[in-house]
Amino acid sequence: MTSFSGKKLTCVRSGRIVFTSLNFMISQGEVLYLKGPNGSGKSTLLRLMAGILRPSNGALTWNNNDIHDDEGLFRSRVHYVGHQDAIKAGLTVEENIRFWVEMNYCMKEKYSIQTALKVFSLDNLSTLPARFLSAGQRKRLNLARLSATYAPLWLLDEPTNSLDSDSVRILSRAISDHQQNGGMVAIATHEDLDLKDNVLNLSEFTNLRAPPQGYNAW
Amino acid sequence: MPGKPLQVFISVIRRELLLAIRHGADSCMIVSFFLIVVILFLLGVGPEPGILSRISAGIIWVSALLSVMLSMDRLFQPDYEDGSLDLLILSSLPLELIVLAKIFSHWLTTGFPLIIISPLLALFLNMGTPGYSTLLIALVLGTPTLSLVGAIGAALILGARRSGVLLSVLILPLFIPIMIFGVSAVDAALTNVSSKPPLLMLGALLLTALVLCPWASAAALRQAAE
Amino acid sequence: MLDFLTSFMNMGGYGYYIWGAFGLSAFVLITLIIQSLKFLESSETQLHSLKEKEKNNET
Amino acid sequence: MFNYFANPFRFLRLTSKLQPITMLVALAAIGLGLFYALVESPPDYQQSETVRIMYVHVPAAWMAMFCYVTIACSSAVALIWRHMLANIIAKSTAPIGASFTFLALATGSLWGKPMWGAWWVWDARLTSMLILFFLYLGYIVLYNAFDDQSRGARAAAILSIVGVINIPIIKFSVDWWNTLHQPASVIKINGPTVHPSMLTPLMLMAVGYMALYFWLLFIRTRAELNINKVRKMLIQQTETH
Repeated sequence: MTSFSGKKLTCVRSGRIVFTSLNFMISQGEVLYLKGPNGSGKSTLLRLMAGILRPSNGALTWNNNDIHDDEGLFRSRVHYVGHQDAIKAGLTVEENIRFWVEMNYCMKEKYSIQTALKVFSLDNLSTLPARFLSAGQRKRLNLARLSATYAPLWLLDEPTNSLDSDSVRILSRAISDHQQNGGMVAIATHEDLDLKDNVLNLSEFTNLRAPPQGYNAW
Repeated sequence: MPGKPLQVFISVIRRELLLAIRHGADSCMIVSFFLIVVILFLLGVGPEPGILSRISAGIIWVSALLSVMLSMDRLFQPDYEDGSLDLLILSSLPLELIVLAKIFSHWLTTGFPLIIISPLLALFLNMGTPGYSTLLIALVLGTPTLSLVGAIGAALILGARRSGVLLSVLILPLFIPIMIFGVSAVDAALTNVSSKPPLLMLGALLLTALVLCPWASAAALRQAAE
Repeated sequence: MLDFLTSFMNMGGYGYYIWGAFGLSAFVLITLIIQSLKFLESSETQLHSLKEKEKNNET
Repeated sequence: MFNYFANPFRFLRLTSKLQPITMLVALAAIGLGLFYALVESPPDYQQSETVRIMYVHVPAAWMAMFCYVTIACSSAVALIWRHMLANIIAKSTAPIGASFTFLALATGSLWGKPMWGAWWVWDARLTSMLILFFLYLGYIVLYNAFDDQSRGARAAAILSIVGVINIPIIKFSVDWWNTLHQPASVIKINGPTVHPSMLTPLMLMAVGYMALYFWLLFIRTRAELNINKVRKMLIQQTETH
């Protein structure tokens, strides 16, 4: 029963305390909703979970061993979808997704790129240079990475903005499929994807007046 | 099971070269800048062959330096702007090797064309014939070091205001040793003194840069993504 | 006394350079000291004014 | 040990005690040093009076090097243990180091005029000092080139470490360059043989400059910490309304 959890996480960004002593736990097959007003640190928490950011104190554990012990292993277990789509206009749709698949996994699962594009209904555009894609198509191409290669933990930062309604349906189906085969998802979104599992309300952790006394308070 | 590292390394290089070919204009721009700077020096100093041949090595090296430095900020800036930097940090290949791959492909698209065109410019500046071979060897050893050291500056200025000018203030002092040994190698060849010592020094600088620069650039990229 | 002063001042004909060097050093270091003290002063006044503002909109 | 000093409150209490002490030491040492330099010590047999410029030039050059190494060390501490205070110490050291480098250059050229007959001579030491001045400028410019202070601090910290690794390389390459292009006319003086009686003013001035550095460092660090506190309070005010 793999689980990904964070204990007493504190994050200070340029002198401002984003959140302090935050705990969360995601176990297999669960979705964690990050709720909270803008600027309450949803994106920061997701980047912290992905390992891009380091917490000022507190620890992130995967089956209660610290993720920073073996970062390479942890990175191979994570898919991170941020605000920006990481798509090169000069490359075609297929080349874009092929590159990100190669970056994480060996290429033996060639067929999975076609299925991933089919899942996100981009298969007819595979030879189109990415500069002609609309914002929604770019976001779907970015999301197609999720199902192209398997990674147990999905970290999705506002995946639904610039997506039309049936794309949102495609995404929620992909998430529930991922849950079925034992995946974990942490998602920050304002769209209700009727996948309510457990909700982490970030606003509880931001207005704690007592800043940590440590040297990082400055 | 993360991808085999060599495959991932090659796929980064392939993507960079693919992008460079798709936007073919960039490397031509660099080479034309290199030509123009040399011609500007020439017009400034005057066509008098005596003077030209003595300062030809210096002119070529300074122009090569400026061209490499000019092309540096396109190394990480596109990835920083479109969000690829986060995914590169999260890829299975360590960031240091990804940076090395990017620097190698950057050298292929900018340093290499400079080496190819430099004999023509040596001809313009009527450099002595013994100098040609040493100039090529020195540039082959020197331009990768320029790309490596320049990559640190390119990673440091991500997200800064006025990054173009800032890059030159940061990197040019670090380029000075490379230029000094490059020029002294060619001068030694012209005054038929053995040019082995400066070339060996260039080789030493290249090896140290090969080890230290990817590590420093990766550290700079990681803190840029924070 | 006077000729001691003049000979002291012209330093064997190199007076300009020596006094130039010492004068310039004094000038640069003193301006650095003054600027640092002013910087400290302005930072403290900003801090106090902010603390006052915070104190009286809490009362 | 670093954690103990890294807490800003302890650092502030410590410096408020040390600040007056360093000021007194600085004034006393420089005062005495000046007296010895200008009056007591004998003129050099070769350069006569101009050797007195050495008492201002050499300590400034030492301090220029010392400050850059201090910036690199405190930046390394800041990057490894993630202390913002070490960054602030590095940031406050930079302008002091830059002023000492400028002084070393200016007094060097003033010393060169009577001795070598030209205001600026591409002597190996002066050239590497000039490059060091550019490294300082690079650090200061990069530190302030970002809107987010902590981002600028980390970028400048990495630059200073890269810079300190490059200083010996630059020094070696400039010496090499200098021996290649050594114009015969410039008589190569590798500095006067330091006569014992010259040692006392030199050491006094060095101690004075060092104490002056620490005094200015404490002043500027306290000011930077205040500015940081002000910025934090402003940010918090924008949140609460």
